[in-house]
Amino acid sequence: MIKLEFYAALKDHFPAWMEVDDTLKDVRALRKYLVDRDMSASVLLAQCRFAVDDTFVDEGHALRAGDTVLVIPPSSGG
Amino acid sequence: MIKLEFYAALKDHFPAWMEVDDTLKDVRALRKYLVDRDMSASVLLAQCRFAVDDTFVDEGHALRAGDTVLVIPPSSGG
Amino acid sequence: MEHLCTEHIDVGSLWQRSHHPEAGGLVLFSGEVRDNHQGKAVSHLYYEAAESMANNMIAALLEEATQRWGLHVAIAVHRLGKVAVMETAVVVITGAAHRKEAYAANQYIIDRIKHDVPIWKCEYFAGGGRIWGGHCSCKEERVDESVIF
Amino acid sequence: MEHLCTEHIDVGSLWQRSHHPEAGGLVLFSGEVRDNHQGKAVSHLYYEAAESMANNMIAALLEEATQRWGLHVAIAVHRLGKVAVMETAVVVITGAAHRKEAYAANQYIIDRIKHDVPIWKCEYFAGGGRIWGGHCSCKEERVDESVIF
Repeated sequence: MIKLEFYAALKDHFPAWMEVDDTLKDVRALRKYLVDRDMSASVLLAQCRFAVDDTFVDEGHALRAGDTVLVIPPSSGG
Repeated sequence: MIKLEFYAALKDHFPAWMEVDDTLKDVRALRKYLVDRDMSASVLLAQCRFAVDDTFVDEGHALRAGDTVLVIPPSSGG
Repeated sequence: MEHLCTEHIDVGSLWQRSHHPEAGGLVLFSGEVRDNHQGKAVSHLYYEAAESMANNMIAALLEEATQRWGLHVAIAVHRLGKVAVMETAVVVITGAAHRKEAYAANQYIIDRIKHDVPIWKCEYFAGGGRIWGGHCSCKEERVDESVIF
Repeated sequence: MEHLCTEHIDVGSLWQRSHHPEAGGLVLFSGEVRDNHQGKAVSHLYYEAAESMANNMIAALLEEATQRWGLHVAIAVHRLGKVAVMETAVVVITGAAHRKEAYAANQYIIDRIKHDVPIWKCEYFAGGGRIWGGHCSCKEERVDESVIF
């Protein structure tokens, strides 16, 4: 399984965390999976970055069983 | 008479204040008078600005009896 | 976590430890909660973060700025949870031999915290309703929906 | 005089009154005495001013910056007399709706105080000797002996 953590406005669409099976091979596939799951979040998901091991990863980053993936909306600290 | 006030490094050359007679018609004449009085201050005097009534004045500013003129070396506050 | 805090940020005590005999210029930035957002009355803000990632990124950012600008002082703390109007949401303190470096580093750090570090604000309005995110005042760096896909 | 002070500058108490419900960005600059000048150990500094002129110029400068950048907070205080290493010689606090204006105004005010306001520092060296003036760190604005005559 892969654990997903959602933040900020994403929590209006997804739970704070959930698990997905590890047939999603990379970040691109995960992003598509999430858009398919909640189309109303598609604009927000298009703006999100993803992080594994607390480090931003790109679309081609391969996902592995046991990963925790953070789904990161645009920052708005300060 | 015209009262002159000196600050900072100028006080190594002139007293904190002194009076001069009012035949000095403008700032240019005053600057020349001071250089003639202490040639060793000429480089510093060349960098100085003058103020009358707490306001900077230019070389052609006419001096009058009763004026207090501040002789202002380059600022170095902060 | 050193750079995140859920209580009131004690700016005075951070300032007390922000002095260094070689630092001639100290700059402190405090981001404080305004009572309005584009004319709408704000009741309070709520901040959340991807905490360990945000804390590590701020630490790395301070280290990067320290190297780049030769800082003697580099401190940043961001508040999480509910923050009232006029309270400090984030504070950045930088100190360098001369002021130019202290200002530049300070602005760099807060810009990166606002744009890159995974921290989010939610604005709660006095008349009800809330909005996540909102735009940073430096609009030229705003995320554009068109650029990612 | 409001903008000049011969005692320790109480930065904490100035900070306490530097908040405003419409000011989202507060910037504080503190110019502090370094323990060296171009490698020579500094014992302390001594500041003097053409006092009424300097106080009036700082007041005018704060008013000008307030208009230009829409500041909600604009404070500046310069210390006079003997100032020890790590003590604050000058403090400038600016607050605006957004940080960009607060930073810009703050830098403008301290640049003008350092370059235009009739305040002078005398550096006293640990090994004896003293020097009036000294150069500001922003060398491009340094007074050039050749330009006046």
